[in-house]
Amino acid sequence: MERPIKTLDDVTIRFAGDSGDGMQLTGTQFTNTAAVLGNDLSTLPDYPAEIRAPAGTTYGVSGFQVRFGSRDILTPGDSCDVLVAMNPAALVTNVKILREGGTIIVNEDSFTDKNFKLANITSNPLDDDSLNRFQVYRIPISKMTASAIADMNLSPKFVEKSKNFFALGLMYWMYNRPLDVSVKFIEEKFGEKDAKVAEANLRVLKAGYNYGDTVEIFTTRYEVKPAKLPPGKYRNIMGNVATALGLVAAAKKAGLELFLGSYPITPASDILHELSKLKNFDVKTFQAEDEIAAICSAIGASYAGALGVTTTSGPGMALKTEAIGLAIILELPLVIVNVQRGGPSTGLPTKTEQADLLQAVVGRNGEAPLCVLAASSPADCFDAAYEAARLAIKYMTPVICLTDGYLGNGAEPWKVPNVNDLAEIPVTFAKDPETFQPYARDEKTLARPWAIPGTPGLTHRIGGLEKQHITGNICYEPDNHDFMIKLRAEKIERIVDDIPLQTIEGAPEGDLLVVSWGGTYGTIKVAVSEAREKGLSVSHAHVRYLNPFPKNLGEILYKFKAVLIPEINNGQLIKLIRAKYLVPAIGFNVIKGLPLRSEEVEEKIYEILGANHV
Amino acid sequence: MERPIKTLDDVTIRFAGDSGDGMQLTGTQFTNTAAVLGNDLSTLPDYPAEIRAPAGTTYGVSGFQVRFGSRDILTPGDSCDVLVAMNPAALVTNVKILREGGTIIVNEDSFTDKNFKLANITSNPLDDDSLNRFQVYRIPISKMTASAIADMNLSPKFVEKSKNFFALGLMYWMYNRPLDVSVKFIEEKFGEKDAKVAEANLRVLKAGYNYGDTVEIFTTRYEVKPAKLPPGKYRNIMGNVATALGLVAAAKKAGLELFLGSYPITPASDILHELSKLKNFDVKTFQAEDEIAAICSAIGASYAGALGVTTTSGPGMALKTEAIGLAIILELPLVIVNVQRGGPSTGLPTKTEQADLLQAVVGRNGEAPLCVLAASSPADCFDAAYEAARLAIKYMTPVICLTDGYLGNGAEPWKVPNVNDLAEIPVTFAKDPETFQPYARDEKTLARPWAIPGTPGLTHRIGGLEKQHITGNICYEPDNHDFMIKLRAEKIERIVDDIPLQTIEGAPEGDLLVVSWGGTYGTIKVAVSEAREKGLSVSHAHVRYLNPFPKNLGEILYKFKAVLIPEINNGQLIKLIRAKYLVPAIGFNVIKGLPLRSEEVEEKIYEILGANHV
Amino acid sequence: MSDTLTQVQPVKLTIKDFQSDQDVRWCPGCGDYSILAQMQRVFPEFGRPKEKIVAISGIGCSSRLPYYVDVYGIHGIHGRAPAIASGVKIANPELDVWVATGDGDGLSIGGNHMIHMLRRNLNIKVILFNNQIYGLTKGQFSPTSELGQVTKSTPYGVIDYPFVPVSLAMGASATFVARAMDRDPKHLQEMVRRAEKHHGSAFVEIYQNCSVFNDGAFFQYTEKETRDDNVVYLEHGKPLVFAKQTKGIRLNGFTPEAVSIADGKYSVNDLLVHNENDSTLAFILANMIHDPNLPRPMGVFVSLDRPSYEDQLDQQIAKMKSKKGVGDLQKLLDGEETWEIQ
Amino acid sequence: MSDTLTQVQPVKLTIKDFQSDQDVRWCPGCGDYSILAQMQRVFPEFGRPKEKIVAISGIGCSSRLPYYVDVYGIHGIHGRAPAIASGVKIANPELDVWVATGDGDGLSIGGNHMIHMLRRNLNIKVILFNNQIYGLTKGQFSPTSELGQVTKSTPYGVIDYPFVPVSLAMGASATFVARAMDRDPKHLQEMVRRAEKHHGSAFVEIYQNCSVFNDGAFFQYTEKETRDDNVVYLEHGKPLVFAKQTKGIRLNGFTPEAVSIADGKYSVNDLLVHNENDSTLAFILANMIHDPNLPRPMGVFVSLDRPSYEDQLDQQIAKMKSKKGVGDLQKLLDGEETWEIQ
Ligand SMILES: Cc1ncc(C[n+]2csc(CCOP(=O)(O)OP(=O)(O)O)c2C)c(N)n1
Ligand SMILES: Cc1ncc(C[n+]2csc(CCOP(=O)(O)OP(=O)(O)O)c2C)c(N)n1
Ligand code: SF4
Ligand code: SF4
Ligand SMILES: [Mg+2]
Ligand SMILES: [Mg+2]
Repeated sequence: MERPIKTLDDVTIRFAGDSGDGMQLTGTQFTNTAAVLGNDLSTLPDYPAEIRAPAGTTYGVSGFQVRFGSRDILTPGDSCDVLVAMNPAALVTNVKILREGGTIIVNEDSFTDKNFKLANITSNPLDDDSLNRFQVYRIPISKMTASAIADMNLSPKFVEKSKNFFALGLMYWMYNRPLDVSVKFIEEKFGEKDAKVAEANLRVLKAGYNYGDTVEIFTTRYEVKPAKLPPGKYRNIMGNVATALGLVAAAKKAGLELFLGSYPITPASDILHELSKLKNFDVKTFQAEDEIAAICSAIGASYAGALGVTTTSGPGMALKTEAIGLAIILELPLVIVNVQRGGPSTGLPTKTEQADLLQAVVGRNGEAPLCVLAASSPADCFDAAYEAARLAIKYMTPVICLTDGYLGNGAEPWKVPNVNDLAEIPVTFAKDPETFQPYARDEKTLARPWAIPGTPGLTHRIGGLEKQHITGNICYEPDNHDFMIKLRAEKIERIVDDIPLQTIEGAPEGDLLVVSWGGTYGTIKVAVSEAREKGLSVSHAHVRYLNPFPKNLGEILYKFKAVLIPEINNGQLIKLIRAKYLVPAIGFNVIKGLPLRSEEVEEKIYEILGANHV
Repeated sequence: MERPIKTLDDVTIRFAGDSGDGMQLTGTQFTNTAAVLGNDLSTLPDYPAEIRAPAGTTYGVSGFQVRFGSRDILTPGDSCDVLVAMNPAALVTNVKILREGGTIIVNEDSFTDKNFKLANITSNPLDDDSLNRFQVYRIPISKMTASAIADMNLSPKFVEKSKNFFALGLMYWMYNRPLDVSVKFIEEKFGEKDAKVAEANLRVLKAGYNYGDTVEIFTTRYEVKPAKLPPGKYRNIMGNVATALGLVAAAKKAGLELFLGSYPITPASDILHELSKLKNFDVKTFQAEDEIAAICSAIGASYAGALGVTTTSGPGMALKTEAIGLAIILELPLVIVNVQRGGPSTGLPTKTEQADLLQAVVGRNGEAPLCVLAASSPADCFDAAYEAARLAIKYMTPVICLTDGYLGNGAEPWKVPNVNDLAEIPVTFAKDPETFQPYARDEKTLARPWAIPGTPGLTHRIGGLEKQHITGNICYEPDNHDFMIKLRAEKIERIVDDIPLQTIEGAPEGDLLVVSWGGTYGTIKVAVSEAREKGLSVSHAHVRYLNPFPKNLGEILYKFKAVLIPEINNGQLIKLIRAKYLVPAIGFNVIKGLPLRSEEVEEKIYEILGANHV
Repeated sequence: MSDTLTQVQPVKLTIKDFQSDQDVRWCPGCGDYSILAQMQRVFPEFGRPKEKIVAISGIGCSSRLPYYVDVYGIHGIHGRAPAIASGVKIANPELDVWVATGDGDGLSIGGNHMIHMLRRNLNIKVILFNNQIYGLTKGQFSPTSELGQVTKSTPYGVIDYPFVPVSLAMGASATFVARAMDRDPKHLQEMVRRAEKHHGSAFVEIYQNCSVFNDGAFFQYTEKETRDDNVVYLEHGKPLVFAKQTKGIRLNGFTPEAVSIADGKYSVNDLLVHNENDSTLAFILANMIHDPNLPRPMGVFVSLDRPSYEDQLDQQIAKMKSKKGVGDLQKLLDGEETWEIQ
Repeated sequence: MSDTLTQVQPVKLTIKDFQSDQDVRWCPGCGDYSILAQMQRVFPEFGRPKEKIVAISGIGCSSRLPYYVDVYGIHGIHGRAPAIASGVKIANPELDVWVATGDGDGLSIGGNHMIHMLRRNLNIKVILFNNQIYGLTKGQFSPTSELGQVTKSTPYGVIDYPFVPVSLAMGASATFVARAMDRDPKHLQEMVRRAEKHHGSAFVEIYQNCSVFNDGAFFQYTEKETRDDNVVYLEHGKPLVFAKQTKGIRLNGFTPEAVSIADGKYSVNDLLVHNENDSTLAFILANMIHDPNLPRPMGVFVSLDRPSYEDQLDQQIAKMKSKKGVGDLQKLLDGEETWEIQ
């Protein structure tokens, strides 16, 4: 049956169900299709720390939000337009982020007394007034799934597990999307092992699609046109994958082998998983016994002439503290990726946060400066990781690259760079026994030479004790220590000449500058644009380089009457900026394990500027 | 032979020799005698990282500086009046800190070609003009020692090892000190095991004394009268011992067992050594396999109802990072003592530094606030440790107590407190199953209840995942997380109401406020007093509480035209103060592994105030 | 320091008393459920008030156990449970301290704390859930994963030679080492009982099925159909027989062999007789894992007498108190030499 | 990845080549001097250019060794040498990697890295300087200190039951384990040679005298007067004799006994014959330490064949390259699905 098709600029769908319901897969499939259709998009997976908590409970709910559009999509959306809820728990925990008038699609079959109890509700929310503000579609998804494959003699458990494809098919119909991306996926994923399983899943997917087409409850279909992105070749990419690719690309460009020493930890493990597939790229991944061994092995690898990398998250980062100090005094290249998550301690392991910034910049014993930078979007993880590697090699220093759970797990379209266009990363290993001194310095960068074992005539020893300028010998001389501490600091400061000036979106002066860093880029850009559209004098500076800061950051700050720094932490960048530039910056800190919402930032802007709400 | 006796206000002697020459013992003996004579004093042991580097080398030189006087002694002295050098290496490495016209006493017998070579010098410094500015006494210490015990049939090695007592005896004579403290020491230390050894050492000590008396090369003797300290009972104490006693005293006052989980590390190990002697005080010391196990065991002990303590230095502190985060979210009392040393990494393990402040305050993953305070002198380590324990228990939080190598190894007279006068440390364990909630809060302090295993009806579980307000159950709720992060921060902030207001030495307003923290107290007090005596408008605020800062610190800062913050680091307190109070404080950073010198701070004050030097 | 003074009558509790009010959040089909249940079933037998029991864990699916047992507990940080537990036990030796850990938590990041705790012989009981995988982080290999195993972090197969947890514990001079299986509840209960009875560190490895990331890893040992042929139960003083009494283990030199005792060549008298007090034998039995033709031993590998750490510490304290007298704080502060200033 | 391509002729070097320009800074009389000297003496024999050798250490007196050997080296952080060394070896398997560590560095804080390196069987050689004390930090007990030992941190004696390093290594499935003494230079040299020859992780424990904080701890084994009676040298395929061939070790069940072979009751034929390939025997020999009536075994306890970690990794890489072709970066970036925007 043909339905009228309505064109929308952007749509946000949230799939929610049990951890075992395959919501992450469903969301990813929908995302991939949107990507291939040329939509801009942004995703927010949101899953519990338990692998598969008991079915039906609220703490077992796993969600995946995808926003896609024909215009620039910068955030996964403060609220969603459509909520697909596979059971009551998924409904009650997610309905609060559905916009007024939004659409709810529920698996009616799961609305049983048992599930109400598990979801801690006393009555059926579909039957009371609580959902009046929304458009609710009750669909017997389980039953429809079962009947789609009734003749195939599959277990009830299988039926349960494949019902997500029904929901996916239905959404494809509703948003007028082709099935082929998912068809191909199912064929590849299941086809090889079990043709029957593939067949069944395909049938369910199509049943969902056809259900929309046939059943007369949906009056409209929607369409979201391709986005007008800059011309080029695009792919959809998750942040953690982008990080992995950035590291490989940097190593290749530098002509080095990539060595990853890592220890699994949510939400960073996917970088390890990605890289461990790349054996044919001479990528060596070493899953160490812990995070300390992981970073130490990477230090050893760098000494031996590889690009040493270690990847982790919060608690793992804490464990690396001592060894980072060693890498700093050894002055070896090392990339440390911290995919930040909710803290303190184990905290909220599957949620996002930006609370490891001060740790990255100053959280070590002794004076131990290094370079810190942060990625601003899932695709930007590629550039951030690449840049971290470039600086690490050029300045012979560890560099911390901060991403976060939202960036790492989120996805967006990425304009794939041409390998030839990537910045060169020249590497010169020391070779000359006549002139070699382990702690001699490049005049410009202050980097010491990289002399790798195997090189004739350059045997030398380095270590964690203070070293004599030039020779690198152990040295307890008071003046030398003072000199070396300041020299190491100066080396990091000099990176300032190697990084771009701070840019600013909006006017270069005005009433308010909003300063952001890391994964909040999109949210804050949206908030500032909205405020500017409403006539307010507000600009946005997103700081990628957190140590050292870009040379012109101070100048920029001083041109505004007020500075606002929203962060998903209790005020960290703000401390660094206030300390360095003595500007009375104001913080905005919402620490909920979730990306900031553009709206709340916008409101804060209005509050500061004394403007009227909306 | 009677010599004229000249009275001096204060004297600084530096004993220097090989690591095997017993200079630390010699210095300590001289110190103890000065203490018993009622001098005020301050010491600075300065030894190499090698246990006993090859004899005669410059890097094997071990020094001990003691300053004693009849007036307030606040620092071990920027320069020394007397240098006792047991060999050429000791002379060349130490002569630079001898004041113009100072006295050098050398063991002439060690001035051999072999030793010149080991000391990297080409000629005998006693024979050229290099020591013209000093009064040099060449004494055949080795020969005199040998002849004092020639009839005792002792090995040449023994003679070598006991010559330090000759030097000590000579210094006793020179400064008109009685021998009895050291006589008693020798009798107790050696007497039991080997009467002959005791006898020999006593003879050598007396030989040194008599040498001064007999030989006609010294024209004057000196006397340093007792200091006019406030009335009371005094003892001489090293900082690390004071820390240990502070912890025991706090535990006793609180009625708790003291549990120390520690791992040896210079310069903190002595705290472990001291406490491990105190079995009859129910002090349990657990030398763990590493620093992580050390702090984790202390956390376990606190959970079980003891006062859990862990002690360490730089690299060990780094390793504890993750577990400190756990202690913060568990909200258990825990005292963490960091005896700071030169960094980064292994750095200068036996030297002092103040470079772990930012790590203490913000160096953890996630938002992990805790209380930080620092000791200001060796004896003050007692009060600082005591106060750390008091706050840890009252606020159910880890507290970091910062001392440093200079404080830990240095000594000074300590007015021994009366146990009854020590602040009370009330402890209430939760008991009532009816009302108990693991994360309920005290209204005033926001502390949660301490419920220890064994208590009927209170079984409960705590852990590193975010917890629900009141119940303490695992909770991934976004709003709860934001709430809990801010609540934990608020709890630490509230300590402000429990700590004294910031005091100030000098006028409460003026041209310059010098702000200091930790072990630089004495040095900076001297510098500021000198400058004030010269008519400059300068005051001194020494900040003990580093997180939170005292309530009135801002007010104080704002009353001065300029603020100077000298630190033995590259600028750490200054970052915290600038960030919080937005004052354009100026740093003064000399990082040489040594205490600051009052003179250099004074110069900096003159520079800032545009005053003329001296 | 025994608590007989305060606690004359053993307490009578039931399984219910050891169930906490927290919802159990493991995956359906996870072997952890059984381990939890067996512990809850056996704990009441100890006759100890539940308030005297403390459960400590690290991080991992297995490490969630303390939440579900209604005793005191700490869900610690990854790998550190033995260290936290050591502090608890030393501070208050009256408490029964249990550690719940996984093959990753207890043998990878926490391997050092584990071996040090075992050598010190603190009276702490370790239940190590070995599922040969990292469950909580979704399927990377662990130090007990098998060579060639394909996991998220080894798409082309594991090349790290695995630990044999029992051997490792033996190498660390453990005084009690046992092995059990999630799917043999009675035997598992017995091992929990034995661990409790042992005075010193007890290390119990449990084969545990991770139904999501390593389903069936131990099925050859745990499932009814194959268990008899693939498992030999160790009993002190008894010969090693298996396969419904048709086969047994005999020693050829130091090398164990599986032999038939049904076909007349060998009889029960030729078989190896288990001796829990022999650590060499335990090492031999531990290494049977390397021979695919041999059944997997279950039971108590070794049980040795050695003073516990905390007993020795308490003795040292008592001795020093009787020698020096109970410490006087004022005297301690005064030190050896003081002087008065008027 | 063999370097025979680049290096056809073995290099001829002398002891001098392995002496660095750094002053040796150990205490007079320290056993470390001998260990250093023996290594410098044996290294030239390997015929490897010294630039292909890397020495890695942690922190401790012993860990200063890399400064004194003129090869590439890292003086790392406390306990982490095996981890750093693993990275070096994996990144460049052509290098000969040696780890110098102490009983504190390698078995206390670094115990975990050690056992994991051993199980993985990375081709790395460990020289563990066991002086049963923390030297550099001035005399606290270590995990090998003896029960009752009075040290700075145990004024009333150690109560921590010590590790037997050889047993621990066996428990960790090490493929090569040996023991030597600072004061028996020839034998020590031989052990260094054997370690070098072994393809895989080699763990060599060396009894080392700390002349300042634990002087004489091993004198009963190391000194001429008592050595014969208290030491038995292990030689593959030879019976265990000692005390100038007057005594030997025989096995009573699994229990070794010292017997006289001079008084006619037992002959050499009754004695235990050493077999380096038998890990059970190695475990038995390791545990001889617990019986004060038995001599201390020196030599190679065990030497087993097992593929090294880095060989397997290189094979996996080669295999994936031949299967998937050498990676094409552009294709990798493009991923599986791209679309063009004009
Ligand atoms: C310091 C640190 N590193 C890593 C992690 C991530 N992590 C949590 S559990 C785990 C492994 C769990 O494996 P195991 O102990 O076998 O437990 P299982 O889930 O299989 O029961 C890891 C790597 C962490 N929480 N903390
Ligand atoms: C993280 C850390 N903890 C503690 C120390 C202090 N430390 C240095 S060496 C050492 C022990 C040395 O003992 P061992 O390894 O036996 O070496 P030895 O000096 O006896 O040769 C310790 C505890 C340190 N440097 N770093
Ligand atoms: S992931 Fe595996 S071990 Fe963890 S709860 Fe699920 S089934 Fe159990
Ligand atoms: S302290 Fe001991 S181990 Fe260290 S150098 Fe001196 S003698 Fe050797
Ligand atoms: Mg596991
Ligand atoms: Mg040692």
